Amino acid sequence: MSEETAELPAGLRPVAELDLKPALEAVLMVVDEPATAEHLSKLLERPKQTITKALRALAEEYTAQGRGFELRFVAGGWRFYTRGEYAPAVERLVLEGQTARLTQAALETLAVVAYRQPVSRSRVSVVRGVNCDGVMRTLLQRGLVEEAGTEPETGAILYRTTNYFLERMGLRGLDELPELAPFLPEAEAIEAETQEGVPSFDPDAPDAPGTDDADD
Amino acid sequence: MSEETAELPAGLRPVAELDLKPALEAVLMVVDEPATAEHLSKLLERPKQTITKALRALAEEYTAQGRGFELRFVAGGWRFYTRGEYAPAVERLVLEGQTARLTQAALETLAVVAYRQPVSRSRVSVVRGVNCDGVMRTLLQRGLVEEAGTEPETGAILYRTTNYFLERMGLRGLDELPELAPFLPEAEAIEAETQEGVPSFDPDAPDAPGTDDADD
Amino acid sequence: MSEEEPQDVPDGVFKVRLANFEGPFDLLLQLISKHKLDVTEVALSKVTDEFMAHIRAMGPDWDLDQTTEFLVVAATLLDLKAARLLPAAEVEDEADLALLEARDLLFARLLQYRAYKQIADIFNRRLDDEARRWPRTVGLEPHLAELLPEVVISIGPEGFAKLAVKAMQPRPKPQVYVDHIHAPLVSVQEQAGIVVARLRELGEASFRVLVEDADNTLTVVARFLALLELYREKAVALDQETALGDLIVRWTGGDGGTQPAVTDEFDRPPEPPKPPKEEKA
Repeated sequence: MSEETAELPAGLRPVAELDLKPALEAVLMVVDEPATAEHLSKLLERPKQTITKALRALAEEYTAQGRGFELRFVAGGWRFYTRGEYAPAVERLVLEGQTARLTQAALETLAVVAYRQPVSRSRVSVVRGVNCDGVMRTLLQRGLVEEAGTEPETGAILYRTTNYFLERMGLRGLDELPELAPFLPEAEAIEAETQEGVPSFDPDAPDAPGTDDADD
Repeated sequence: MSEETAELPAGLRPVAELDLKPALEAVLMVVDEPATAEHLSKLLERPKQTITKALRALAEEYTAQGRGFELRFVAGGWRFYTRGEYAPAVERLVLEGQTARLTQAALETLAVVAYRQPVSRSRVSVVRGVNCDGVMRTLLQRGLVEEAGTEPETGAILYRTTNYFLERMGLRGLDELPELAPFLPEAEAIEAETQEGVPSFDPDAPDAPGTDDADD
Repeated sequence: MSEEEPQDVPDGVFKVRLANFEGPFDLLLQLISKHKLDVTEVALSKVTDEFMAHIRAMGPDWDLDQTTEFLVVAATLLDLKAARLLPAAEVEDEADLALLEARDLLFARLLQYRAYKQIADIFNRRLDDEARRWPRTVGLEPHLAELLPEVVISIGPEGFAKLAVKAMQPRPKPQVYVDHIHAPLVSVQEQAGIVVARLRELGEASFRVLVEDADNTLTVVARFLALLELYREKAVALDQETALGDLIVRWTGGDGGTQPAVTDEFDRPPEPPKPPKEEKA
């Protein structure tokens, strides 16, 4: 019983003539993944900037009106979320779908991957000082990291964070990650050295001696 | 990472103290089925009349503000719907990219549900090695699987295939599904046995040893 | 962990009590990293003892994360201290220079680890915070669901069963590839044979002489490891007059034809990186 959108029942206006903000609200009620401004722009036949402006205005309205939901731009797309304040109520309803906490080890590994991506396991291990294979497997299984090709010199598999990671963290993109520098005195010097510099302490370097921890 | 509602993180108020209208909005944002006033009354710890009054007020607000969604009382319960006026946009969204065929991922997930039912989403994810939430939603939407109660130990929702699935497969009943054994490579015949029986091979079992995905 | 936490509150946080320092382990690290405390003046064995006592006191509740962290930090401190204690000779050759750089890099490693740990805390808070919001992922309204085309499953029951088998096959877990790590090309046992033969002939030789003909670093390392084994077997005596000076090796294994036992400890292929280092995921 599908209807051609072309032949609209009486009283319905074509998409291009619909009021933008409520049309966005209606569409976002139905999407089950973050909708990009591009997608919405094509769908509603308006320029992308117009869409983005309207979405921002809506998000602000909901906050100003103290609604129980919010419109957020996460992982590159827009989506309705319940507002954090009302978690105690929502929690009673959605027991499922909440994932288990990550261990400290997994969190640290995730942090290194996030800032160093794409990065090999052995390099992560160097930063953390312990083997991270098991933890990396967990992160892969959880969909928080994924493989990203291999390092040309060593053939080691590289890892990066996923879009799902951004979603779970509520980040728009990787550029929203907190800066590392404030946590790292003389950060630049250290980063530069350990990343590029002295081969004798870089087990990822192809000619490094004693690379028994280069496990990939 | 669901928290016990008893011990709330800093800044969160207990359910009974939450502002009613936004709490209702938050809850209704995530319910699939129309929610009855009784249910909401228990959930939010307020008298039923208070709930009904707040819901009516919300529905009126949305209409007055010309929102793209509305709150409607249908089949004895309340649910967010897209507003009819914006159907052209919503229908376009729903129909784009939809085909009669299922994706490979959806088919595989369906196959796992068919042979393991009733089964939870997390178990299907473990079997398939990837998160299957999105695919399961598609299968639900297409009417091929349905909810079948909850797992007593975990409270996880269980899924089973529907009559519509049988119809689309041209089967009269589940007993007409071909047996798996003839298709198993010899080595895996053992696996098939362990699939049901031995708990040590059950990655969902709460006490299973060495499950790398149980990371807490 | 706050920086000024003087008393020993039983909060499960490990605290160090030394002659020149008392407080949380993390603070010790901060002071060292800010050059406010010289690592050479920290009695690491004392720190380790205290940590062991701390773990024992916690009984069955000891925390894997805390232990792992302690190991990482203690190991780095040890490295650091070793590097510091080596004589600071004039920086003449490249080896010395590398040593100096090594110290700084060890510092760097420690600081870096701490930075990522702090970031991990931020991640954790963010994930927690984010877990209080749920995206709307509800099914389509019935009238919209009806718009969807009828599903066509064209693979037939048998194809479906095959698919099920394929889908349920245990997937290879994300792998740890170690194929490219090969067994050592130089055998310590073999090199021990060469060293023993040469020492029997010379009676005494400097390490420099013993490795004169070694054509690569691995062989040098293998001969050194062989010496350690021989020393354990009391077949050689070692003498080094000045730090970084010549290492004199003297044969003490007698004239008998019996060959001192040299194990294959160093020749075995690398064990898969599993226990004790791998963390619980």
